[in-house]
Amino acid sequence: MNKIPEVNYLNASRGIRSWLFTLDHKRIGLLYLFSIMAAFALGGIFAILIRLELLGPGKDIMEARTYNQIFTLHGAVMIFLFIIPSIPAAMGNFILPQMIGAKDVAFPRLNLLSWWIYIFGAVFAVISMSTGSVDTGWTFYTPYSTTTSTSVVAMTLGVFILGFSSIFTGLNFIVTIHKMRAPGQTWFKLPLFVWGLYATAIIQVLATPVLGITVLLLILERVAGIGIFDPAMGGDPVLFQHFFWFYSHPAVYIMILPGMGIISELISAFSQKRIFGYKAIAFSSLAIAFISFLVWGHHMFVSGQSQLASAIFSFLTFLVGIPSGIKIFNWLATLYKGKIRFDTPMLYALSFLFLFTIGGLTGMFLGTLATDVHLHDTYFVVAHFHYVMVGGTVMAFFGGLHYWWPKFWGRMYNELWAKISIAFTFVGFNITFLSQFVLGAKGMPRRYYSYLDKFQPLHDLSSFGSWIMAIGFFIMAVYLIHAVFKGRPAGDNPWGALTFEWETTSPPPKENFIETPTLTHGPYDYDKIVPERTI
Amino acid sequence: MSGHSTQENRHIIPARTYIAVGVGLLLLTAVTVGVSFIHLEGWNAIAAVGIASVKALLVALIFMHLLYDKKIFLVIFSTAILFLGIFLALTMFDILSRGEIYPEYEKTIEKNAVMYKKAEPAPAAEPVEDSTSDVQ
Amino acid sequence: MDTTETLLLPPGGSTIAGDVDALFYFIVYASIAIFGIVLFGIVYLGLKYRGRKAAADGTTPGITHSTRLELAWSIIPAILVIIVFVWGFNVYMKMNIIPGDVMEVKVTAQKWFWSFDYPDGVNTVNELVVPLGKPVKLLMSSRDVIHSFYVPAFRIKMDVLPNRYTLTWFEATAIGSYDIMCAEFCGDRHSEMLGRVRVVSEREYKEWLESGTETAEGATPVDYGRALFRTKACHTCHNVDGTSAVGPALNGIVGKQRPLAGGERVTVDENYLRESILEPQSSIAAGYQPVMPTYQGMLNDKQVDALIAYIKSLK
Amino acid sequence: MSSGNSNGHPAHLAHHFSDAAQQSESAKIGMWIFLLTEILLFAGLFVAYAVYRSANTEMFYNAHKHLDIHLGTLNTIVLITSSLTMALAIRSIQLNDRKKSIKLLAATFALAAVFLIVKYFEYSHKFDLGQLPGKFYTYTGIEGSNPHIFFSVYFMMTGLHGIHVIAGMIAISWVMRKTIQGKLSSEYYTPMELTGLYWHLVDMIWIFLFPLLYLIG
Repeated sequence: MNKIPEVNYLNASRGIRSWLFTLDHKRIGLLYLFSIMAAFALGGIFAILIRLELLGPGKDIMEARTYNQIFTLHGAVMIFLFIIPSIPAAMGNFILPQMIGAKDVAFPRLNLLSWWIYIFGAVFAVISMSTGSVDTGWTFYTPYSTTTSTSVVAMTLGVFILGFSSIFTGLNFIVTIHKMRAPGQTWFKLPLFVWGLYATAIIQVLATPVLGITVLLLILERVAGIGIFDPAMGGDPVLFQHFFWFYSHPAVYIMILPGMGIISELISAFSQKRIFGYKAIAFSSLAIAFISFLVWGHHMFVSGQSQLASAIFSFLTFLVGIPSGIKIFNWLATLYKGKIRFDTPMLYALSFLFLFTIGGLTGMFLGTLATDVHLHDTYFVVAHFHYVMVGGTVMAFFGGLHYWWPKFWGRMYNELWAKISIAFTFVGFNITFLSQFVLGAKGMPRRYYSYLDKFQPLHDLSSFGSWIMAIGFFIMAVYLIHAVFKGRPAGDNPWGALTFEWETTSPPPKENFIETPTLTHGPYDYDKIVPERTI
Repeated sequence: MSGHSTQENRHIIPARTYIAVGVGLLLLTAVTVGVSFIHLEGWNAIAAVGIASVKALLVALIFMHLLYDKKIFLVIFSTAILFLGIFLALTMFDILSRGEIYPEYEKTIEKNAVMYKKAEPAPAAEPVEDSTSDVQ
Repeated sequence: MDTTETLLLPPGGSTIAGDVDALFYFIVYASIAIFGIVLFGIVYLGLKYRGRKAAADGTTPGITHSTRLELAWSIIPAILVIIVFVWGFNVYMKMNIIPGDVMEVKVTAQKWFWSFDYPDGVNTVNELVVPLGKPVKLLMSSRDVIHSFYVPAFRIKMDVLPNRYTLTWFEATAIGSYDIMCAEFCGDRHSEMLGRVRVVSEREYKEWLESGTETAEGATPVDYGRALFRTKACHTCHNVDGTSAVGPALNGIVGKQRPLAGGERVTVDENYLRESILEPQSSIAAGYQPVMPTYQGMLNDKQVDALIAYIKSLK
Repeated sequence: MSSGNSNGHPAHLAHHFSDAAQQSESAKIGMWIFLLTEILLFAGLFVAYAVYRSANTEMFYNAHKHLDIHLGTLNTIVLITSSLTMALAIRSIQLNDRKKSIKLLAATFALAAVFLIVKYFEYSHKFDLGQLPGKFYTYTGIEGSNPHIFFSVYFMMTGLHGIHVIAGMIAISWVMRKTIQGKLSSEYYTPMELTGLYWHLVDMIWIFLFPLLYLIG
């Protein structure tokens, strides 16, 4: 029978201070995890409220102003407080040093600081919510954001601060991956999750400062009328969109790239098979990271941007599809002749393949100049990015959460309830957002409080789906929390995986490994080694 | 690894080199100020940015040791410059090519910001004739 | 051209709609094909290799990569996306090149209505009347924030910016009435910033131009005012049933004392109403935002009188 | 690798690094990435500058004449010299000449202070004239449309740079303290090296700001 190791990072020291001021990357990872899950719950409540209001045209449960604030908060909370830090800062923090056989990240103090900055930024977001909230949409387009009476300054200050949290995490990870790898672990023996985090970190440090200066200029525009973004002061509102999307488009890849990394781990581990096309997957992450900086103008085809610039951005946008396609097909090829098991994390990985493919393909409609004119700023866009962000990133995040949950706590969750939960989530998600593709194509603009009567059946279907999805997430919360206290011990390597983090105990000791580890096999050597599953 | 070599890659540059670079930077400053007084049409901006780039490169390569240190630092620095360039180039491309298809895209309607209006006397309110619905 | 509603798209009503729709459905079919391959891969491979007995020692084959396969699934999608890009670019250029013989209408967007100025001085609000088969060029600008002029049936959309002109054009191919929507978030009543494009025959269009947008003749001032209250979009911000909206309700206010934002009180009379229509910023009712646009230049005296008569008639 | 840290484990080596070389190189990579983020922070302002200069070439030309080219040149000389003294200070500590290093750091600090004092006089002159950014602009002597934008750009660029100068002075005084306390030597001088990198970047940004703002041809 498996036992929880007597000495581990969870009981190494006790008391609230030992958590809040810990320098242990695993505890910081968990602090992040709790924070982002709180944000996810909050954002989820906003989402349900949005769908309730849209049950019928006209007023259902709230005023237009309130509705505008709710969808803004849904976007801002989900993006800045949940999805951007979700995989890198929460899961990456916990797993990355173990995957490369290090005792910690390169700068543990900076790591703790980044969490505190995250909390500090979140406080500003809460201040904004309690002092009139924001109704601009998470994009803060000028001149609406410079003229609205809502508390834009507090929210954008929060975003500015959160940016530093993201930068510090990225900086820390780049240095960690460069300098902290265990002896024998060369670049091409790194697990692909590490490659994903590396590509993500590069985007974080390159793009986030531009977000910083953008919101700073926005605040100055509001406070001092500097005339950069506000047309009334001689500024150019389209320039704001350039600034904003120079960050926010790459930010989409901050969200998806680490998710793709997790999928590589899951597909390989649950097929017990060497990953197909390792180098292609690794380099496609870097390629995506690079190209992501060249395509921001595809958000601006109808914004008054020059048509020639639109054409160039459209062309560059299509380039990003190619490395993404390579990844999808390489994962499929990994399944071939594997020893496939459908444990919950694998179900999440396959859901990812299903949903992300839809998300990626619908991106073609939006990258194409002529069709985007009709679809821009409609529910088609809303559905597209939810397929990528929820169907992609969130599925990968929960896949990783289930995969590493026994690593975090040494205990297993209930497999049956986990499968029931993902069934609800998967079905509910598709009902919610497939109907939105149709809504958008039929001409339903986004950010509408009310709508034409003819759209009502599809809106109601979408709202119905959101409830099913919510049930799925609720079940998950219950069995995961239950597992932390009452789950049966999982053993050191529950899934029989070969990456480095499974070489140590679950949960690991304070410095990850009892002895300095040495790499004896690659992360995917399933053709040489048959690891034993401990559950 | 020898036990006491704690500061790796210790390339000590002669003081002469530093001072020569410092003097070079000051001379280039003199040149750039001088050039700014000569009227060279559009070339002034190019000269100014060109000289500044040479100066910045001297600082980066010698003062910041990029020439002597591991190449990774040079890669990081170049990456920053590359992405600054991408940001600048693609944004400016939009700004400069807006009038290519519709000339109306280039101009603003009011040249001056609203704050300059207060100074001028407000134009007398003149209701525009509505020729359609007036039935005499 | 294409006027029937298809599975995914609304009925098309402009010369470019057919081109856009053809491309749209090409991408739909291409996507379904690719998605089919991926889905088949997941299901087939998943079922076939599920819990499979591996080699005697339990290992799985060490397939590292296959250059030929990987090239195949890089190059084939690359060709597809190049086709889609070039096709999309061509249609986009067609959407952006305005034909020579064109009728120009000026569009002004503001919170939360559209106003259309015809070359011969006709002004309409939230209703764009155009003749069939004539290309119409829209020269657009905004008075406040960014709006976006969107006619789903024509497959056109263009942001409308403050202090700058943007353009779009269309040529309607079927008589009928089509929705105009605002597609860029612009505030509280964003979703009610709706209008109609009415496509009529050349003859009807001429008649409409000559008769004017509203017929004052024969109508009482109150009826005329009631019509204006809708066509000039007053109703998007003011209710007449006693409930407040963006602006205060307008029924039963004449003769009453009202508090202003500055603290003083005024009696609502004709002068106050006139001032509020033409210079709305000069006295703001307490509890409301100063968001009302000026109607200076959009209404003539007669129309202002009619509106006042209508407001006075409201109980 | 080197697990024999217990023997002569230097005080400045953190527990999770295996040796000092790994630690100092990690710190330097971290610093360079931080400098990269600084460059991209300023990138936004450079783009804003380029956009508005191209749109208002005449106004920018007219407005720049109101900047004092003498003070600008003086400040350029001051900052370049301070960069030189900073580089020499690091060289001295590499040679274990702590006293000289402290003197050179003090010179760097003093030059930074001179820069700020000159900047203060420039700023206060503009404040007096009403050449202020954005809606606070009240000066009337500049031809061309929207001169307040030039001063917005000027104050944002030099202001953000000025904040970096102040941060640099704090960092310099911090390493000076460490050097005086004898914590830095030719064996370990990473903090001074990182401060130097930062200070050179501040200098480098000014090298661009000076011609862009003061020397528009």
